[in-house]
Amino acid sequence: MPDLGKYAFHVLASYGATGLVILVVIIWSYLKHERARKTLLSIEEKVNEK
Amino acid sequence: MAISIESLSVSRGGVNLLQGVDIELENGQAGILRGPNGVGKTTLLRALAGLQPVESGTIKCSLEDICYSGHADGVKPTLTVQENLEFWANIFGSPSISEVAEKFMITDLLNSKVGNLSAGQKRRVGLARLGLTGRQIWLLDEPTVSLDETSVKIFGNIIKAHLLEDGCALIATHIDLGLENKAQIIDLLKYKATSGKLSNSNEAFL
Amino acid sequence: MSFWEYANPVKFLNLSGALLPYFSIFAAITIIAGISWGFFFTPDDYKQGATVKILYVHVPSAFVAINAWFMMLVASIIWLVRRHHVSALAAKAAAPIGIAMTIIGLLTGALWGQPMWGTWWEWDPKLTSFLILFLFYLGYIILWAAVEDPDTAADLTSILCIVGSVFAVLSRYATNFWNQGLHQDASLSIDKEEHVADVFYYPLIVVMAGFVLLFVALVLLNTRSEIMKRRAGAIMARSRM
Amino acid sequence: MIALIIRDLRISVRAGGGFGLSLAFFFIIVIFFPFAIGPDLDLLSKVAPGTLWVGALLACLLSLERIFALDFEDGTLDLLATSSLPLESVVISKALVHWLTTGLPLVLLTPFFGILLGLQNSNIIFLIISLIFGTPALSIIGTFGAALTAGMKRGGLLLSILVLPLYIPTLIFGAEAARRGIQGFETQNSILLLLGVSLLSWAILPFAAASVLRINLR
Repeated sequence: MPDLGKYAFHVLASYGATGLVILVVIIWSYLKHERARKTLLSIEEKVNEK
Repeated sequence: MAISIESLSVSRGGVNLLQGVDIELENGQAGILRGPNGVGKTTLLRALAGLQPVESGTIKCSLEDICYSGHADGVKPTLTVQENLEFWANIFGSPSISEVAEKFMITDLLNSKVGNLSAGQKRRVGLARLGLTGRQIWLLDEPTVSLDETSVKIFGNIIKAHLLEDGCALIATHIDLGLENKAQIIDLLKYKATSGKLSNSNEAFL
Repeated sequence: MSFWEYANPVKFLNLSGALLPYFSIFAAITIIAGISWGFFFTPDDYKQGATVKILYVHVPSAFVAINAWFMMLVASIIWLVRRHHVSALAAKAAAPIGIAMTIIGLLTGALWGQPMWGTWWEWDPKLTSFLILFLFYLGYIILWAAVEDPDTAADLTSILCIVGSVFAVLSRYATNFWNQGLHQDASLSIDKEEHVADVFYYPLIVVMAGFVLLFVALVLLNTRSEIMKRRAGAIMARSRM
Repeated sequence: MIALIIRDLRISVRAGGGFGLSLAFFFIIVIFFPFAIGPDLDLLSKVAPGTLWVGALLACLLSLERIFALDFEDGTLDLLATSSLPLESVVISKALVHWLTTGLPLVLLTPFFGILLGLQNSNIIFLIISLIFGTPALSIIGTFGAALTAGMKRGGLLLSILVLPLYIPTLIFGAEAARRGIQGFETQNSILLLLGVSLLSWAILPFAAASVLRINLR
């Protein structure tokens, strides 16, 4: 761990904020993708049964 | 040939409504579009007027000859009848309002505000625009809505006169306008798209 | 075989499904490698001290924020010209990622600005134009959400994107003119990497590449979601008839 | 085109046409600023250019929704789109009418409002010049926004969110020109840039707005 001196808060907060936002976007995109995939699968199944 | 439509296909709301529509109208001839609600009468007329893209097929008739009249009248309630008609006359570059007003029996209404007219009178003002355009092909979507019996008869006569002057009209209506042998009844039900056909834009995802 | 073949939504689904894992893994590796290099193995700046490390998140996110809009512009034009659905949906998919990167750029900019300028917020032309970029993204996303018919929405947002680009560039010049860079600092400047010493520059390039890969992976993922939603809608519409 | 302009002007001055509403709104904004900031004329005269510019911008925004909404509802736009008048001309006419009924009266009333905010007579001229060059851009940009949201229910708020970012360059250059003039700096650059933004907007936006209208009509 490098010594960040008096700027430790700013540097770590920057990395933290970046990580957090990116994580939120990744999770959000992933959940949306899963939801879309499941809806599509269930609809395709229903149509095939008919 | 005034209008020539060949294997036209139109969609609304992502679903194909009509396909393979073939309509041919000569000058001096009227086409009456029939069919249940939602079959695509309005969509077809709007497509012909160039307001809506078509999916496939060809329409042969020049857009400059077309005069479209939809459900709404396009008249302003705060202006007088005269002012409303003057506006449309200027847009289409035709001079004489009084003649047209006479034809559509609204001469004595000219100075009243449209906002004070009854629905039927308002409709007549809206239709008077047809006479002002000086265009050959009238596309009319339910023109007789809120017209009483006498007004319908008058309107029927106006269309007849228009046909006699080599005009042409395509009308979506359930009412008999008394056009007799000049009218060609077109039942849109037989062009109804086969079940399960979507618009091109939706088909791309299948 | 033409590139445009993949404009077919179903083909695109198959291709993107195969590519997505690679992009995700490469993005993760590159970002972790670049960030570790920059964070642990670079010295402090003689002037800015340890805050220079914020460079490795601030610059890549700002870079992606701007270029995401540029990608949306290109995709919008392709949609308007060639009517490929994938293109329109890719533009839609990129917007949330762009706005997230803009937020990161603003947050890290403020966190960097506080020790350097002594204030969290400074109406510096660059920070201000990022705030404006944020507004443009917001309008674009809200317009997509407000229009029901997907093709109409795609058309309207595409034209908004083109017009917005013109006005975004104008705004950029306007902010420059309005506050003539009281705080121009080479290492703070996004488009002047050449002023950054090599020792900071190389890890920065790695992180930037990582962010671009991440952006591509997320756009692929979101475009897939959009395509699947449209496909589900189309199948529903067909079975309802 | 002239017929359309005359008709719209007529409608706007008739009862319920909305003429004067945005002026009243502008007036209220301007007198609310002293209430909020305090009666110190020195301070007020410093923020006057910005206040008047933001006020003008908001007053403009308020009247945008009317530009196409009524014509869309009563079918006039359908009929205009099928007439021989190109939609580009319709857009230009609409923007012109909007400017004549909103922008121009604002410019004419500015001297009066400037006095309320403690501006010297010699300084008001800069405000007037910047508003004369800037308000046409506000009108055409707003018309583009109105075309985008034509036919949308509850389009008003969306319209503001879409249009305000597009107003930024005009606001910055316009307010900058007024501020510089009042502080005695040279104003030529900012006025020219403001004029440039206006001309550019009038050159490209009629086409964008017309194509957007066509999309919304189908």
